[in-house]
Amino acid sequence: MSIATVFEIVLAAVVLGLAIWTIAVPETYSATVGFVAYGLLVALIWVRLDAVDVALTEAAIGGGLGGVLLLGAAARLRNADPTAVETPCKLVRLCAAALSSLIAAALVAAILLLPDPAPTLAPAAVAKAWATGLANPVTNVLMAFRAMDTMLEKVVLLLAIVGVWSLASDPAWGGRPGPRHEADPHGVLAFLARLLPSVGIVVGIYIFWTGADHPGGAFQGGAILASMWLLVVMAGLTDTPPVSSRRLRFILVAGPGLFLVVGIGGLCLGPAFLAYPLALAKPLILGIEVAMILTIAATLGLLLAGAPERSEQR
Amino acid sequence: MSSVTVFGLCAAAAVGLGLYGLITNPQPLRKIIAFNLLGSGVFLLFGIIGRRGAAAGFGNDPVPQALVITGVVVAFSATALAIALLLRLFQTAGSTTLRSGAPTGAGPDPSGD
Amino acid sequence: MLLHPTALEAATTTGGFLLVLSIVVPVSGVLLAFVLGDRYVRLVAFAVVPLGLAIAAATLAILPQSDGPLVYLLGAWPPPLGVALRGDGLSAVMLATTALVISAIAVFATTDFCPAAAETRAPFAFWVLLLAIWGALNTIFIGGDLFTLYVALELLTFAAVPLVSLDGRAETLRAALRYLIFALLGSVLYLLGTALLYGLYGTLDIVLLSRRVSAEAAALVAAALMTTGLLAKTALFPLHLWLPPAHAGAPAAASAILSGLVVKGSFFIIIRLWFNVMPALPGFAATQLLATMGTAAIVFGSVVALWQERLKLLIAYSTLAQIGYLFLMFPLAFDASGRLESDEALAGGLLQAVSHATAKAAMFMAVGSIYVALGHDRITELRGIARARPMSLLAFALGGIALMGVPPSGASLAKDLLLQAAEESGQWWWAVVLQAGGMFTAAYVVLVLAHALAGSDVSIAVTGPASRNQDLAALALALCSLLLGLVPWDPYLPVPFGTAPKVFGIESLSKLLLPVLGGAVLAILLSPWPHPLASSTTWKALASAARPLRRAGIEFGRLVERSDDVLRQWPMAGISLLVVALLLAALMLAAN
Amino acid sequence: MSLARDMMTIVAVSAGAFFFLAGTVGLLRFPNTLTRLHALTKADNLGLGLVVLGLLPQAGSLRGGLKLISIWLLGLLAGATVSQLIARTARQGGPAP
Repeated sequence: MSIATVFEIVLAAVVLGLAIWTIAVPETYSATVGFVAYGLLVALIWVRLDAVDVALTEAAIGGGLGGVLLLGAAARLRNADPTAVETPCKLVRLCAAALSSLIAAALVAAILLLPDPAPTLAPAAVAKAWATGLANPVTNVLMAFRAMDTMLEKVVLLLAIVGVWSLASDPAWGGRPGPRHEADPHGVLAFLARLLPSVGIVVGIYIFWTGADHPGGAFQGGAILASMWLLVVMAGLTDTPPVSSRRLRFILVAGPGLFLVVGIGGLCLGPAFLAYPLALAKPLILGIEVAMILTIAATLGLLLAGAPERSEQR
Repeated sequence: MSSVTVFGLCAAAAVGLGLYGLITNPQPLRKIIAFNLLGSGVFLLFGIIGRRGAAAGFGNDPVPQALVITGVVVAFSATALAIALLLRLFQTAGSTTLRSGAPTGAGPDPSGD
Repeated sequence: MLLHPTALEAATTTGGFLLVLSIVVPVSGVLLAFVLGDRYVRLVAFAVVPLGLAIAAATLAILPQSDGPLVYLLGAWPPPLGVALRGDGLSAVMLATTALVISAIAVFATTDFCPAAAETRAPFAFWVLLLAIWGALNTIFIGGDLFTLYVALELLTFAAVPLVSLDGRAETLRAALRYLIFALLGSVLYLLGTALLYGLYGTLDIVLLSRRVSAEAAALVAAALMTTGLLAKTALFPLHLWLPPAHAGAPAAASAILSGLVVKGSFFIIIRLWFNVMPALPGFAATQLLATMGTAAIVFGSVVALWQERLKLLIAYSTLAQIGYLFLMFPLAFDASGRLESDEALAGGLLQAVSHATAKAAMFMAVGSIYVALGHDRITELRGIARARPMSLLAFALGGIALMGVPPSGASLAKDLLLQAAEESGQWWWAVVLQAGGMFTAAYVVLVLAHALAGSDVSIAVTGPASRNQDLAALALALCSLLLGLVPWDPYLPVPFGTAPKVFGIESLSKLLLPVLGGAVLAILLSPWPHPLASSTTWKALASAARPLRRAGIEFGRLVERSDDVLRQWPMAGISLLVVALLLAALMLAAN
Repeated sequence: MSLARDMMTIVAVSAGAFFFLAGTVGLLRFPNTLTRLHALTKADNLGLGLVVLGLLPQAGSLRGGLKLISIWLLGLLAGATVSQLIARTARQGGPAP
């Protein structure tokens, strides 16, 4: 057994331990903390699986922002009624455990029965990379070969925003999401919130830019930008924009909107919907990605901020 | 044991644990966490399948990777929507129970309607 | 005109751009409405409605001239690397139905969700979400790739959930959260199966997969997981815990969308999966299981519907029963070669879905108007509504009659096709269920009508005048459902020649009377509420004779309602979900 | 020469590991949020610094060394910010101390 295998087994064991802790621990807050740790370690698994793009996404969105979201909710729900009375009886839990293990066992069997050699689209993706001029195959799949999925997924993000906003109370509609954060403008937090974003924004843009040829891209970069923005909001240096702001609305649809415009351009002038002309492929894709990173950063930030709570007018 | 097998077992276990948690935990927030665990198990399965399809100089098939990136973003938005609903429910009803016949109106109704 | 694995489609066909437009137009509408906000949201929606109708009509017109399904390769990348859109007869019919129902709902909702000068919450969310649902459904109907279908399915869920809680009351928030979490569980299971299929065959394209699949254990596990996930999203009994509160709690226009259209999205993917991707895999036993669950859904949904105090809940439970009815097509499609191939069953099932989409949307709209007029929707206090809101009640009645399977409704043609398939495949027991299903439907429709039409001396107080466009929208949809049987389906669906229903004659009279009489008997026996005729003397004489029967019926009803309560508890529903997944996998493994 | 480099790596990384251990023990044993935070950040910043210091001789190039140092600096900044946020939440009656 090589050192690498031992490391992998230990990693898998720790991840599993955290997963069990997350499900079994009685306090919700501990479960949340356990899940955040789990998410960060899963990113390591993705590195071991040679999927650095996914590792970055998982760390930034799955572990990072997802963790912030869950921790925030857990803190706000601390006073929720103890629902211990509703815990299902032992027989039900035993049944659920047995059936879940059966499903997991069926899954293990299915994984072990997967064919060898495995089918793959990697050679096809490489063979057609000339059409976009980008060297990162994952970006190629996201932005060219399966561009439709990526565009629809942007619409999913937009709908999540609509859904979250629709939960506002009627008087608060059009107002600013989340509570107003106050902090000492000369305190340490305010200082850090001025210092860190300057670095964070550079890192975010770098990760986005390098995504053309190396692991990285608009999602990962956008998540970093979103967290920087949230930091500035939490330090009280700025406030969340009112949801009725036309400029904000425009930023939120910029990504899918430009995607659609380029797609329709391909439908009318080029060979097909979402087809890029050869000479313009790289600039077009980068242009869409620039719009997308803005949209993603704003969307992720606003999803964390929640429903509008403070009315502008009243 | 190859890394595919080790992490394959891990993925299947995460799916099983997620299902169990989703079914038996009464608090909605715990259900949401269990859903995330379940989702991460499914994404890991994609990762293993991509790893098995390593070819053409790449250690992982790019197509499943792209699918997972899309999936992670969708799962995040789902979590955000679910948590917003949950917080609003707590604010409106003063409790977070999902039982159908639960009494409501314990808390003040801030919606103003 | 249906997707067949032999049909090669390496290139975009003429007219394929219509498929792209049917996704792009509603999605552009979502983006535009979101940016413009204010009073423009409704304007954008009303600009998209005629465009969408025109695209659906053009698709219907162009498909018969094409010698196969319409195909569009997105980005000109052929599968497996790229994603294809494909429109066959099933897609075209569903696209048209969706366009029709959405347009009617848009007309119905103009007054309820009228945007004010300053932007207000509910209208903004409603119109954006309405367009989003349209885009998501169109993507589901023409998507050629299982992962694209996953994204579309999530799009649909994300658009549907906020509609449930639009009024912000605690019960609807709770219903929305239950719906969201259970639907997410369903989509994760679907995604799990998708991952396995990619690992097995290296593609997620429906046509490529159908050529590559074989009866391997891993593929069967994948099929079982995906089917179960989709069943949870379709709310087939016993996975229906989220449906009644969500569909009954939403505003009327939203309920019409949810009940009429949204559940059809995941149902359509099940059809794609079983009929197009893996027709040879499921085997006889798995199809029997699906139809058994469907039968249970009919019995539970109908009996619990008869026990409801509130009209909206009654209709929500009726949706549950009708969803069960849809699943009767699976065993009937199973032919001698061991594949899901019978054309009659496929056409019948899809027609039933179309009829239910139109009729149920009409019924929810009608009930919405009645609710507004009375300020409540308690069934036992409907007396007199026929005079106060005749048009709404007429729409409700026509929708109900269409659902019962009275000629020339779509449901009647669907029933004929399914009965024919049952006869051909020798599965007489499903023929019995089909007939009984019609009677159960008639039972709750008759019950409501009996209360609404009962003579009353005092006129009831209603608020406000009837809204003409609301009544017209509901009536139009109900009439549409009632006349669906007269539509020439053969360019799109494999309807055998000569099954067009005869509107007049002894046969059609019996088709009208049989379910109505059977339904009336069922309603009297099973409904626990005092009957509107209970005061008349003839009724008393009859009642004393039938008393023991009625007592038994009520005991049975109580038992069904109690078990429904138990099954709708979260842990029970979760366990049912796992059991269904494991059973499906085991039955498929045993069959291969 | 290489022996001296290796020795330095071993000593510094071990010392770093000790600080990580101390920080973790503090996290588990200290009574409330603020003291836990204190143990964690102090020990982790030092531990990470020592580990980076120990790895510096092993970095093949100047570029690699600079990357390592920037990891430490970023870690310091991020750690300081997050602990500020947590401390503020704790003071305002956030998660039970």
